Amino acid sequence: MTEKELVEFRAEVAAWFRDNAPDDPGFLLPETFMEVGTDEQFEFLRDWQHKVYEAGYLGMAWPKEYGGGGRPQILQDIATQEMAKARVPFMTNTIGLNWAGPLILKMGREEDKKRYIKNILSAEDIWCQGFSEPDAGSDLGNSQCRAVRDGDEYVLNGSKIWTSLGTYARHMILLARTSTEGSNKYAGLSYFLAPMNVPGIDPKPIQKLTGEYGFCQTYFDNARIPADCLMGQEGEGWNIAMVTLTFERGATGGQAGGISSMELTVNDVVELARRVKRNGKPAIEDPDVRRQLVNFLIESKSNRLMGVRSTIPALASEWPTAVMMSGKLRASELNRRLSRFALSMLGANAARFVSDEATDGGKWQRGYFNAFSATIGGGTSQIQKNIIGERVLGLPKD
Amino acid sequence: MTEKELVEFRAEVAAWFRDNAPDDPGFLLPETFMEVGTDEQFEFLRDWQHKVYEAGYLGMAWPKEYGGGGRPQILQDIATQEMAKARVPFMTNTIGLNWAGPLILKMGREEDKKRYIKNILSAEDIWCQGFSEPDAGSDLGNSQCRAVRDGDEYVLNGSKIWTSLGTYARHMILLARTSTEGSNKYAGLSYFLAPMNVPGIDPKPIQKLTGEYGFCQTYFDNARIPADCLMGQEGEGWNIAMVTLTFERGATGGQAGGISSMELTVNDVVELARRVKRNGKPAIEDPDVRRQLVNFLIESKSNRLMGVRSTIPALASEWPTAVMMSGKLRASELNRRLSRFALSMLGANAARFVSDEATDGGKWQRGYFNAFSATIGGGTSQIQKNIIGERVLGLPKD
Amino acid sequence: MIKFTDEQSMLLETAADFCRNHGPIEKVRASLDADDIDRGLWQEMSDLGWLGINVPEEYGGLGLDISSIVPVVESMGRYLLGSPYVSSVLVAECLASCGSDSQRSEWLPKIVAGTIGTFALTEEDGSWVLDDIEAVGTVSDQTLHLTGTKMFVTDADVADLIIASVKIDGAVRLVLIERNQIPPGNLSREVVIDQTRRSFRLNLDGIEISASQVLAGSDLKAIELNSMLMLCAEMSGGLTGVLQVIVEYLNTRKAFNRLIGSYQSLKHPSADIVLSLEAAKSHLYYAATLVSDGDDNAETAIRMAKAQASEAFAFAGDRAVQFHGGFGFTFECDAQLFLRRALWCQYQHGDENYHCRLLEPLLLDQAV
Amino acid sequence: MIKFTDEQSMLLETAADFCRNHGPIEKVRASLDADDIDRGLWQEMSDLGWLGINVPEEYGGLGLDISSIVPVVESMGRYLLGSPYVSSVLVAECLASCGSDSQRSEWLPKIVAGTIGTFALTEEDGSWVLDDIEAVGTVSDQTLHLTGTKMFVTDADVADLIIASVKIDGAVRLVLIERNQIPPGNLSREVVIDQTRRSFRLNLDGIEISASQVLAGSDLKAIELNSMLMLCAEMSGGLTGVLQVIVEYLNTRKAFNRLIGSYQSLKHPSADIVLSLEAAKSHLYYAATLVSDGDDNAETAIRMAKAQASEAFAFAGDRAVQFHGGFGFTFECDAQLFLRRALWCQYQHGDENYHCRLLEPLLLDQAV
Repeated sequence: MTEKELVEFRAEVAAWFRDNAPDDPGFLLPETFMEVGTDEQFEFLRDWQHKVYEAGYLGMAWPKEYGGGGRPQILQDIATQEMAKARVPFMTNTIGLNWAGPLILKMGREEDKKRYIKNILSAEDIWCQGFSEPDAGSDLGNSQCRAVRDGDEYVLNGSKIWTSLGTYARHMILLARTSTEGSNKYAGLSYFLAPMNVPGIDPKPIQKLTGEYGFCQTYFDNARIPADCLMGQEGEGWNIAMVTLTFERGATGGQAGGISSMELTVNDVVELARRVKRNGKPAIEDPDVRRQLVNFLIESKSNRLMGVRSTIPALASEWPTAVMMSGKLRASELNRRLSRFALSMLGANAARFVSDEATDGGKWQRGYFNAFSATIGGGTSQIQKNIIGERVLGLPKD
Repeated sequence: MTEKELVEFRAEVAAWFRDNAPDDPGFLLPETFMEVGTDEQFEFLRDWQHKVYEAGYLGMAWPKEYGGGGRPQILQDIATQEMAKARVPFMTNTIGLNWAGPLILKMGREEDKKRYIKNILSAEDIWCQGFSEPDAGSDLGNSQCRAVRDGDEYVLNGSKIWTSLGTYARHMILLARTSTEGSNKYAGLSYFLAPMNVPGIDPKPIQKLTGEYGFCQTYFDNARIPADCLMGQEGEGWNIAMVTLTFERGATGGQAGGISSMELTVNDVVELARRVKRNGKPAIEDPDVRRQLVNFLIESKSNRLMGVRSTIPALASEWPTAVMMSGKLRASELNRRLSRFALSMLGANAARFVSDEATDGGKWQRGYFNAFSATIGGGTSQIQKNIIGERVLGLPKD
Repeated sequence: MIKFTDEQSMLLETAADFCRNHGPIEKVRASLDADDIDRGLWQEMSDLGWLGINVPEEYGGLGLDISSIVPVVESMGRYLLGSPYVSSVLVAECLASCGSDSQRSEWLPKIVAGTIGTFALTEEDGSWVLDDIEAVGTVSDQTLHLTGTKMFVTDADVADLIIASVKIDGAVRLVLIERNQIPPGNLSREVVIDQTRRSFRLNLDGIEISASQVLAGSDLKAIELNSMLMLCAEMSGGLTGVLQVIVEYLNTRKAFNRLIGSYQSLKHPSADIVLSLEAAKSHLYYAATLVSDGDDNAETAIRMAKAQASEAFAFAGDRAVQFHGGFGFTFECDAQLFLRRALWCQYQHGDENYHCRLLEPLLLDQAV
Repeated sequence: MIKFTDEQSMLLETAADFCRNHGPIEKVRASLDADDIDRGLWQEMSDLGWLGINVPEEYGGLGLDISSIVPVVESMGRYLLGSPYVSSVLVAECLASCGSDSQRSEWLPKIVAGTIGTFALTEEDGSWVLDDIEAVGTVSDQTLHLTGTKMFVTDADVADLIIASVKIDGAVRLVLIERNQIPPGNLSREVVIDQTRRSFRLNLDGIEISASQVLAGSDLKAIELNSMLMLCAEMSGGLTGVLQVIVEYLNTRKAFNRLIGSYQSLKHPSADIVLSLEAAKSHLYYAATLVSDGDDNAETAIRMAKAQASEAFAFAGDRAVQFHGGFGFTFECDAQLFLRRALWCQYQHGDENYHCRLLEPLLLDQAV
């Protein structure tokens, strides 16, 4: 496509989002798919994703025959960028769009692609994820949830935790143990595209530290799922999970596109500083606030520039994997500190919580609490630093 | 003694130090006994200690029969306080006054007391310390330096490191291995009051990161010392070393008194901020400097108040050993950060080093570099935090 | 430099026992966002005489100074107890110093007996400068007509008297509002971060009080400093509580086959936290001593204590959540209770940045 | 957003090889506080054409812009090489933009051929504001009489020309002082923290130059920003160097029977350092790109880069000493060489506090 066509397309998308951005629903929206805690929030977000898909701005580069747009990836990238700029709500079927969908397109059977892809895009079928377990810690290899073959079914027993959208999901990507033998703990794991509406599968909402909901612990009690839910072969679960995680990290392409969270930027906080008062004066005039904002602006600029620079091979550092391996650590810790800092600009009103009287409905306080989901989930920040020390710098293991 | 007598005594001491404080020698003095790097520094400091002892303000509470003052400890405490207030140079024979002397008084033989104590006070005999070894890390139990009994002598082989005043010392408190057998590595260690002027003992100055000297590595090459240098029995070395270390930590009384370093205080840095320019303006007017100074003032106040509060049993926290176990960590890290910060107030002149053109002759730059001796020596700050985590909080070992 | 009398020791011991007994965390959880205060707890406190500790003997109190309350409040903070205790005690302190003879005679004996008092000082912009207000009292005849809105009025629904700040003829004055003078509908519950607090918005519009309900004095600084001393006590106790939660988990939970407390990335920050607790406790009792002595440096000591503890407790709360991993992200984990308490305390009467800036002239611009 | 041409890539590769070959640490150590620069090294740099990279082609240079120097200086920083390279290149840049035709024709070809240039800008109070000076030039007839004192004039003893800032008729102007115009005794060596630097105090009193030696322009800001870009390049290289030293030691030294790199208290700060290096390198090449593009945001990018790298490199140097334990405390350990370099770079042209304050209006007070 020509540069001109791209520019025109960008303008078209921008206009569409400007014209179609949903009105304020009158309740505080979640900022990521992990924070969908009420039916009204869920329905609002599902409808919005559906509308974006219908407009053609989601899954644009996915194959046409399965419901995608069949167009160049660059168009989806532009649409995603404009979606972010327009600051509209995120695409709520995140697990489907970014994990399950790309995986099915890459490794799934033809029938899976036909069956699942379109409904992932339209938000008709919500997907959830069943990797973590309550007592397994950060190592997925410790998964104990069992799947035992019985005729043309698998019988599931055990539980999975941090299942976001668990109560709304129709399918789950599930890592379960089909064997306790094998050369190592990874060998007995298998991967399933499991239905959720089956007797014996029970997602129980977990109350978060915010007091809200958004995650479940999903219990399996002799739940029977069809044997053809197995993806690949028995025992290949670990490898397929690793492929899935590369989609999570965004290291490879293939996702449907669309924003998956309302990313908090430093500019949002600068904007907040302009309109709130800390101690009777605009926060932006407070010397401590100013200094902190500059530090945050430098830090977020660092993160953006790292991504750019690391794509230029001649400018790689002596530790070329550092940027890639640290993305989650940098983003999640910045987000935690940034939302924490935003609070401090509110003076005494920092001590409010989600309510009409709170600044922006309490999103800053809630945002700080929710920020821990990323500094903890997917390997805590402490584990991330170990990984950087060991895999990037080559330091010895603990 | 009455309160009135104490007040009078304090005035008398203050007056003496005011009248007798030595003139600026024309060269930059060291700030601790570990930094004595030149003969002129050493001689100046030795003479000064001698003068203070002659005036009666050192070892005041040590027994009269060995050269002490035989007076109440409170008087020495007052004298030490006034010495600190007068900001006169420190008492350079630190190992003798604070480690070897108290140890000999507590555990030594009568003949040792008679032989050593007075000359420790008068600085006639300088003492040094031989505990650490180059490859032993922080665990003294790994000491390899050998002492083999041969008739009425011990034959020493090996080396000790961080021997301050090594080239000036007449005696060393030495931890050496008399046996490689025994139930554990600590059992084979013995303790010596060793002479330094013996063939085969060779203290070689180590150049510090400042470029100056102050420590030695002391080599023992078939050096023969009299067998009666052994303190206690063979194999008791570890225990005696532990007693010595309690004197180092100042946890028990018994030291001769007198200041052993020119302690850097936050007030010194505030005073510096008043008289130097950072970027053309008095540093004290710079908002970042002001904020930092307040933080340091709070931190140093914390340290002082902790010491006071921890003596009130009713106000002990649930971790009552925290204050005592953290003294070195808190003081040494504050000192490192404080001297580092002081540098930053000097603008471009921060980049000078010891010379006439540097602010205060370069003591701030040198002070920062020398500050690492305490964050590293005697167990690094990292080890100190382990100790607090494990022994104070009861967390598991690494 | 730090004084602690036998009397205070005894009080501390009683308070520690009392709060331990009343402070199992299940009880605290049951009280979150409750419609009423724990009346039984309140009665017991009153029976113990705690509401009269700082009330002059002539009004039935013990006649000790406000700093004697510190060990009691610290113990409450340790177990996250919520009650109108601090506000009532501070109201008594304010009445004793700023009230008229008749106001003192009327109210102090009642407070000793369990009458609840609270303050209405903060306004919508959340300013920590107490005389930076817009509420107004207009006198006509002997009646004072109030207008304006107050925020963060704790336990306002159960308070028998509320001391509010309003501008009368341009000057900030304190007025005493009685419960029956507040029209229904003028109070609305606020959602605050610390769910052990019961906080209200008080609309002053339409409230009319007698001109005799204006307090003689209006020492806002005394209110600020006394409140801060109490917050420091709560924070010192809270730091102890949260560190216990951390240490217990670090000694129980395993990851990669090791107790997580063995990892330096958790162990070392925990060491930092215990040292910050030791500092907070020390600043607290030093400040209490200076207050008790009427020392001019009490302001400096209190602001230092508030700045240090605010930062330390908020850090500890944040790390407590993080160190609990996935469990830390749940409402069920107690770490969040302490984090919420820490944030409340930090943003009442000014955070560390605010106080450090106020300390600059006190510490740096005077002759050394 | 970040551009890096093939030309620059080739230069980087050559520079990296060259500096690696000239940079064994023993050679650097031998050069500390040396009486003369390494003449052989200088000749080789000159032979490689490095002194003409940013000199217009008409004067024998390559005609590239100053940002093309960045990879060369970064490589030098990596191995702690010391030389008058940066000052000479910056003098050429300054002459090219501020010099008269005749000044350019006279000096630029010489610099390309190896003539050494340096600046005399800073004065005794160490101010980073370059027009905050007291040195004066007084014109009488066609002679300019200079008075005042300059500090941190690097390699002044071997420089053939020194560009100094002085006030003439109240305005800050740049003047070009030739080596033979400096009376003996007007130069004295300074003791500076980075021993790879050869720094001098220049007494201007008694120096007389021709009025034609005043530069036409006096763009101090360009000098400041270009110098800072070079400092950022040195710091990015230095961060790489010091991290290598740290990693090597952490993978070799044991304590309590474990390699010390296995302890999280050393491993995690090392992870922080590598991320700060990645950031520094990214800010550096972004700033270089904007400089090359003549983008208005170059100032912001350079100040950000300087602030970030100053803090990061100084932190890394400090930790490098600490992590080496007892060995770190010795002159023999290379950690101190990097720490000293870091402190020099941090305090030339302003540290992070200085630049962050200057960034405030640039970043916060404009329309979003």
